[in-house]
Amino acid sequence: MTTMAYEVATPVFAGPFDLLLHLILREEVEIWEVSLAGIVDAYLAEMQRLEQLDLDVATEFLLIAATLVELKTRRLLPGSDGIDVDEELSLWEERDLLLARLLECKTFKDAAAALLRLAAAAERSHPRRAGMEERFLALTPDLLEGVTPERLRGAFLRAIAPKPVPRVDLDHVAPLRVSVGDAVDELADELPRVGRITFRRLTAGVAQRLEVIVRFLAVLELFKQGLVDLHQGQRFGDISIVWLGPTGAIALDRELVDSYEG
Amino acid sequence: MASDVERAIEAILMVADEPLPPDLLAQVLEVPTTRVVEVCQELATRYQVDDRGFVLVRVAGGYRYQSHPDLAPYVERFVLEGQTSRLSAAALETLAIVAYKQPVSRAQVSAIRGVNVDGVLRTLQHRGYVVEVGRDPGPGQAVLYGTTPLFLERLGLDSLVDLPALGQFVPGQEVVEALEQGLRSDDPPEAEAAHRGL
Amino acid sequence: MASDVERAIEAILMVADEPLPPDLLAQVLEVPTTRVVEVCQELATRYQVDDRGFVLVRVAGGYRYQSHPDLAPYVERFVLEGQTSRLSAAALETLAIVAYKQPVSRAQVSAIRGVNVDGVLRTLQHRGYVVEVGRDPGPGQAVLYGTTPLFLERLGLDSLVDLPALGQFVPGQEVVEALEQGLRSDDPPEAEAAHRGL
Repeated sequence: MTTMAYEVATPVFAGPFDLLLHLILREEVEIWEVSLAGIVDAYLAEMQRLEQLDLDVATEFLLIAATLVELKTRRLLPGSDGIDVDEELSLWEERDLLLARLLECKTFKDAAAALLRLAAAAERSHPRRAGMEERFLALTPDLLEGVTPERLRGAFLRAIAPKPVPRVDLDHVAPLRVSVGDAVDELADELPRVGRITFRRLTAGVAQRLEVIVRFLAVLELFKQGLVDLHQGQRFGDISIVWLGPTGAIALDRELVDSYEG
Repeated sequence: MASDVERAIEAILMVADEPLPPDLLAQVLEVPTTRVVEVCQELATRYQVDDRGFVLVRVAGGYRYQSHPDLAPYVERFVLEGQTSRLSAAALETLAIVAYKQPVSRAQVSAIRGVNVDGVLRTLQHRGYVVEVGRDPGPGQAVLYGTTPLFLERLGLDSLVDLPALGQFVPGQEVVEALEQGLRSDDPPEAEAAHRGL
Repeated sequence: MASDVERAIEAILMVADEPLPPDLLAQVLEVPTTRVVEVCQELATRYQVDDRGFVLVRVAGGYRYQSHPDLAPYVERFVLEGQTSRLSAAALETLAIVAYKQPVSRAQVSAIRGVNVDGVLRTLQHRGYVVEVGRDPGPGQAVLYGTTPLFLERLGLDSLVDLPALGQFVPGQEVVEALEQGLRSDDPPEAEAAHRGL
């Protein structure tokens, strides 16, 4: 029953919104210290801790991470004139969408807490279930009227027939083996040889959006570790990646690298 | 103002489904048995004076609430009219499982049906089709259920041996067990107490 | 002197094993439903005034006797199997979404929670809090889910109308601002101001 594993079993966070809500609202008291960069870092760090994610959840986490990273990138990369208004708008749209989903998630989180309080109050009372006194039992209608031994047999067979187990059909999903860790390794092998490359070219052969995101995260990871420099001629223009690290084999700080697999 | 012991006895008797011996109540409430007997008598008198539709009686060595004998005609009408006179498909399946797999525990029946069966089993017990027949010797000592002579009588059967054979299409024991296992692993410890709140 | 209707209702509720809808009582007693509701309210008040250890409540669309919440410590000593099994936070949030948005498809619930909810929904179905209530008429004919009377019983509610209004849980301005701030890609205004000030 592999489908049983599809519940997220993290002790604290039941999903990506949960985590994001926590990260943002935790900072509530020191609101001026809330920085998107901090949230992105904490988000990525938390993702690393999650082991055994199912594909749906992993994708959801990644998409949110990608949106956050996209937002963050605007701060990291040198801003300049020539802003593409459409790109700018669509980024704001995504941000607002994320905000709306976070608000909805928070609403039901608080509603759930209220239901729990109701249930706790209701639990303090116990219902009477004693039922019929003996003297009335003889009066009760014969519920078995019309039930033949054959019908009983039929009912038993129905009861023990294997129930269709809801199964998530993943056949239509191309087998993906994307991990940011692998992508980082790949890039650390490839980049010293090419020296300079654009992100567009780096991902030219990649069809899956998920894989593009993973590569993007890997590039950011290398940037964070000071192994590459990033340049962008204009906002939302092509990003060029320049290798800064040594040319030989390098020791990557694997601690920081997300290592789950999709 | 009613005393705590008085109110506690009312509360406990209200949720009990069989007569409660005074010494059991005394033990739970940590008061002498004589005090329990005294309070129960006072309560019974109070209900009478207040002209309530129920009475507190001592029966089979214990105390319990029951409907006032005066009101039997109304209760009878409720029993005859107010209750559905057919077993639901769910109830029939539950009864069938008890019949074919007896002695069987509530958890086992629940695992096979994939839903909580507490309410259905209670109805079947009230109707006299199912009884407790013993306890599982294993850990937990779960109550085991079986069918009654009334059940056989209503189905026109002489004995359980006369239940129709299940035939060749019955999934083997291992399939049933795998199924039970699967349902259990889905929701293992809660299954039994599931109806007890969130 | 208590009326016959009053006493008959008391008697019948005493032998019932689930909440009794007022129209069922009305039918058996041959009085208008409004009268039943009236009498039940009077009875409930009477028990309260008399400081009884039990209460008469309306829950899941019907009336029933239950122990007074004050006396939970005593009753729980008696009801040994009363161990509650709590639902996980994930299950509870899913349940809240189903409760407020029913009929709702699995995909809709999943979209709000941002995670796959198959397993959680199955657990809730298994526990009898959630059932399939129909199918989306649109393409795909997704199964739609809703809550059960058992869910209402566990929450001590009479009907879905009694759920706390969802509006009161919509995050306040300060939370919205905190979230907005958190997702803002520009420098926070304060930081900017501080910067300029220097």
